[in-house]
Amino acid sequence: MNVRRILPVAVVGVLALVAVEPAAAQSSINDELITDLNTTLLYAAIPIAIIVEAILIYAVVKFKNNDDPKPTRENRRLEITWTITTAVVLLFVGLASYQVLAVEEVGTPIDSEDRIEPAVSEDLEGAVGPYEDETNAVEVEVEAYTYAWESHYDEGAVTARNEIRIPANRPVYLHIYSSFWLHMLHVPELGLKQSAFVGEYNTIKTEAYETGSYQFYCTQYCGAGHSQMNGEFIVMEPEAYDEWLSEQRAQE
Amino acid sequence: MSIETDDGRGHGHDSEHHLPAVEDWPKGFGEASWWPFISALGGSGFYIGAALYVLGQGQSPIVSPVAGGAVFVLSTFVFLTGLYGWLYHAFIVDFWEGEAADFGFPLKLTMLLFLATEVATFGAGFIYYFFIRAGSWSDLPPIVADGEVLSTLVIANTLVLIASSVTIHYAHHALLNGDRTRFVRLLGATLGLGLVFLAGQVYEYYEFIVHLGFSLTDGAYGTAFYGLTGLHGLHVSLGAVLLSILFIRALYGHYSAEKHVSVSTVSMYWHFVDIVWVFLVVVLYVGAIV
Amino acid sequence: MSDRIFDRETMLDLSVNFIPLGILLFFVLLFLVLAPFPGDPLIVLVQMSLVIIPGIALLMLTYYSGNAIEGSRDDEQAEPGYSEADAEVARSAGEE
Amino acid sequence: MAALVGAVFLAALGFVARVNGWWGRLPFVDRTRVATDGGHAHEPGSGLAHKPSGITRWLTTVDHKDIGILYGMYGVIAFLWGGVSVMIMRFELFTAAETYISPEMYNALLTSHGITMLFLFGTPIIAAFSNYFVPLLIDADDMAFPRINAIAFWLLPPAALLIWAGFFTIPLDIAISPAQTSWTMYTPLSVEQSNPGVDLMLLGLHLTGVSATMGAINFIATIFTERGDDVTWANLDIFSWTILTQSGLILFAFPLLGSALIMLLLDRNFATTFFAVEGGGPILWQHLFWFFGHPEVYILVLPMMGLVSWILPKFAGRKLFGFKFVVYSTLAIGVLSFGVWAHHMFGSGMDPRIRASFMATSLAIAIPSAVKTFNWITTLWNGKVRLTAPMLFCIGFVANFVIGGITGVFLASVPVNLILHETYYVVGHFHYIVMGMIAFAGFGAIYYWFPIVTGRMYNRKLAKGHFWLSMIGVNITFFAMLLAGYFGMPRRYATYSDFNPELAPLTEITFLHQVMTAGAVIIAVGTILWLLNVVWSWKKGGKVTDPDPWNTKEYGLHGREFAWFEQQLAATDGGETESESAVATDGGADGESVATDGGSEQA
Repeated sequence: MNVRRILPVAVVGVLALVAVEPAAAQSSINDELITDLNTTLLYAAIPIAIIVEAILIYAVVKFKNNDDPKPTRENRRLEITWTITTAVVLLFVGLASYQVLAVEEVGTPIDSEDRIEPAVSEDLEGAVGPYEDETNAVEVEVEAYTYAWESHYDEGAVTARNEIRIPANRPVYLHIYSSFWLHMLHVPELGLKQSAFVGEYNTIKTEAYETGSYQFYCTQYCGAGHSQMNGEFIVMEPEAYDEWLSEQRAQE
Repeated sequence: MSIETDDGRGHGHDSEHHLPAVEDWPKGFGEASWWPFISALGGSGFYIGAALYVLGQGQSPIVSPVAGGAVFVLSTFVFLTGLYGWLYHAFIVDFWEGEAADFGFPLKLTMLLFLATEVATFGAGFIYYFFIRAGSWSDLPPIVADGEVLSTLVIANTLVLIASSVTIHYAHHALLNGDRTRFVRLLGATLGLGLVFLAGQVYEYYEFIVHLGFSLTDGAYGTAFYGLTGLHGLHVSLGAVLLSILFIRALYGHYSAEKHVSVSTVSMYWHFVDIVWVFLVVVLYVGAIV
Repeated sequence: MSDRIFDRETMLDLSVNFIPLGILLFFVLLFLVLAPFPGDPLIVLVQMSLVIIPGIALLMLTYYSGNAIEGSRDDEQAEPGYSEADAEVARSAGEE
Repeated sequence: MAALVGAVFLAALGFVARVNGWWGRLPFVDRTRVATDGGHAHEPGSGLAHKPSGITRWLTTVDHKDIGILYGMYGVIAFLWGGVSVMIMRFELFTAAETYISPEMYNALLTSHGITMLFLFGTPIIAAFSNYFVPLLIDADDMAFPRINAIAFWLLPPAALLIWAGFFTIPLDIAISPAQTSWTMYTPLSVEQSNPGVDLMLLGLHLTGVSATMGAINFIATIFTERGDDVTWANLDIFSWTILTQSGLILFAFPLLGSALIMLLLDRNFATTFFAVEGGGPILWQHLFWFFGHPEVYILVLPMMGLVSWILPKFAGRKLFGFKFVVYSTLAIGVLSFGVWAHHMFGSGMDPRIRASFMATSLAIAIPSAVKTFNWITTLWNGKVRLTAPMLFCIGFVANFVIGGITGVFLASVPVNLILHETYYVVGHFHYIVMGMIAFAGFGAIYYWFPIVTGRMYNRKLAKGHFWLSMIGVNITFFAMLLAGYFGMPRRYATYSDFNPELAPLTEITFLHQVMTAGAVIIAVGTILWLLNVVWSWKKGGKVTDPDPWNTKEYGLHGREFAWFEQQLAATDGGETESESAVATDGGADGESVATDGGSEQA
């Protein structure tokens, strides 16, 4: 009975997960790295889950009302074998994750000598600027409050509400902060996530590969308006972005 | 609070199965006692009182502002009644007939476990202090900037508390050596020193708040200072209550070289409070101005 | 032989805890060898302590619990949690 | 307010009184139980002197078994409260827009659901099992401190009233509404919501912490000092080992939470700066909360693993495979659980090196957890598996643990965590643990020990129906959550109609929400079956006269608690009609089992 139920669930699960994987080109470097890692882990996890569940079900079915039970005998070799096997799988998970984490788009950009001052409008700590040689880098400030998002460009010269625009194929630094309560920016399709704290900047970095629009959410529970706190994350052609920015600047 | 004072059993010597509460009220029911329910009622009354206090604050209080205080006082009475009945039946009613040192290990272990929870309780406060000390260590109140926070009073008070740890240690020793007079005297001295310490703390608060204008809401350091010293002060006060119970029982002739579990556990508690204070002085007073 | 802390049997029992310790050790080495981050001794210290302190705590607890369990081991005694009397009644029946 | 609290309290007392009256009508329950506590005074009725009658008995009891039952009743009431609140939420989420309840109400329910299930159901239901059975399993007379045991319980009802107070005041026209902080109570939200319902909840939570800490100290003292002569560390049963470890975790986790809660209260009411930006900041709350919060998960799950390790071998017909491995790995989990807290905060901008450390410890703690799964499966292997209701729940527990555990590894991996954190994936993962494991083990244990506690047998058909509905419901609901997480659905959203259908996968998310609601209904139906079964069987179920209702003697797996049960049956066995078989099996063991009764230690 168990088999009939669990196997289809597992198969549907695998198919669904494969369907979720964006088969086409990745939308950003973050997404590319994380999705690859996630897929790799799924390739290990799904078979392991299915095999262990199958062994469990097999054991239950096979030894149900078994006429010839055998008393338990300790088998330390078996114990140690599966402990080490588990450990090896987890080492592999850790190693793969650490390598991805070491990429500063996925980890966090860390301040160092060869970076320029971040271009931010608030007098707060924590922002990290681009490298000196990243001359085409773009810096955007993302401000969260109850219950909306504002994006600031050019050190606050241009502001947009509930939308964040970045150019494709250029390094982008998002300086995230909150002016009221705690929030969290989450753009699942670009693999971006960062808490917005009051009184400090947190910088994350990305480089988008594809133009397009994506939904972004607040994923830090923040009270009654939490479910309305989402908006549009727009990746534009670099030229279109520059054009938009100068238009906006002219209007201000 | 009273964890260290429960023996909870120990009067059923005539039966192989230990009935926990044979002497308790209602008498005659070996596994029934009103004291836990009454103590719990009093204990939760503190929380209800605090809740009513909160509801009594603000622009448009939901309940009368005195309700919280009233419930609190009432709960204290109920709680102490529960504790007294419990202690009385558990320990005192037939102190000399009870089994000696039978529960020494469980009670000492329990005190040790209780002190472990205290490490966690104090830990949260100290973690806050380390956070601000390592983080935005600015906007300091003048008394820190001038170094006034580490006054002669604090140093004297620290010495008083350390001395009280020494006296309780030797009091216990005297008891073990059968020197009751010395035991009672040193116990009294410990209690006295504890009270002097508390008075010193109250005086320090008075000086800080009234004369130097440094209060609980005085920035991050004010919060840490009053939070930690206040928490410690509560512990010393509880210790003083425990010492008073010991002292009164000692005056009534309780305790001997064989029966001294309460003395050991209270002594453990007192030493712990002392150690926390020394750490606190090093970190919070000295650590703030270096 | 006699100066070993535990006998071989016990060491094998304890291996279930040594393997996570091995993992922690692996990561300590990994962090030391593969450190693509700008140097900051304080952060590295915190990073290492966060792995090493739980490791030491685990080692100590494993040592003391191993001691307690082995110290009280007695081949005659009943199985954990089982009623000795009943197990004896049943032992003859169950073993075949 | 005072009048209200008083009224509710009286209502609760009345409820207990009614329940008590109802119990009083059960001849078995009263007679045997009372007699049992006479220990060696085996004449039924002679023990009556040890317990008052009526409600007084329940208010004054210091007997670990009675207190266990009280904890159980309390846990069940909390479970139903938490269940009803989540069903309201699930119906609301059936459609994307706001339909039945306001977002404020939704947030209040989600807060109440989380707090209730973790603090008012999870910890007390474990205390119910451990109070009743740990002293029996380790051959103790009672807990080390029976009075403290009673106090620890009696602190809980007022705590629940404080936590739920905001709901009780809804019909009244006063300015207290239920807290909407979510169970994590993140600052600044929890500091700046001016609703005094939050203060009441924090006070109530602190009270549950005091209660849990007192219980933990009591259990450690009991297991250290009250073991019978032939119970050594080497043959301490697995359930007591897990309770010992759990108590050790409580010892550090709950007092720390207690301090943090007080700090939060001070911040709310006395303008201190503990979690203000100029003080420790919101991040300090997160550190303190999760330093408690992650061990809390193990506080709930370790004893349940212990229960499964105890019950599953009984129906596999063979001993637990690798007993010592399970013991040592339990201890390892206990220690390591304090070193993994910040994996709940990977999105908060910590230095990647520090996140890597937390990833390392989180992966290390997965080993001792995984090992247990293999031990359970190997115990089944070559055994004689009997699919009774308790066994089904144990197997379901293991099956759910595989999914709940493996999905946890994804969350330990920092980069993957970044896309899954705070989405429904997390909700699905931990519900596989809390519902699929903790509640399952609880149900299994209730069925397994039902004969001991009530003297009657549950209805087997209903119990199997309960299992299958729960198993299917859990897997439908929580697997759908995992998928919704991969679609980016954030958790704690009262509505999802605000998404842009051009950008967000709204169709898929809506469909998955409907699947979740359908699954939740299935779980609810199963739970109702369980409730009916327990209530009905307690009153009317077939009496158990066989001291070995699970036929464990045949395999040499007769636990101490059933050996104790046998004595109780022997003591009260006066003229029961269907007791021939019981008498037959009693004979030989009687003399010896006296030695395993409470009191031999002091004899």
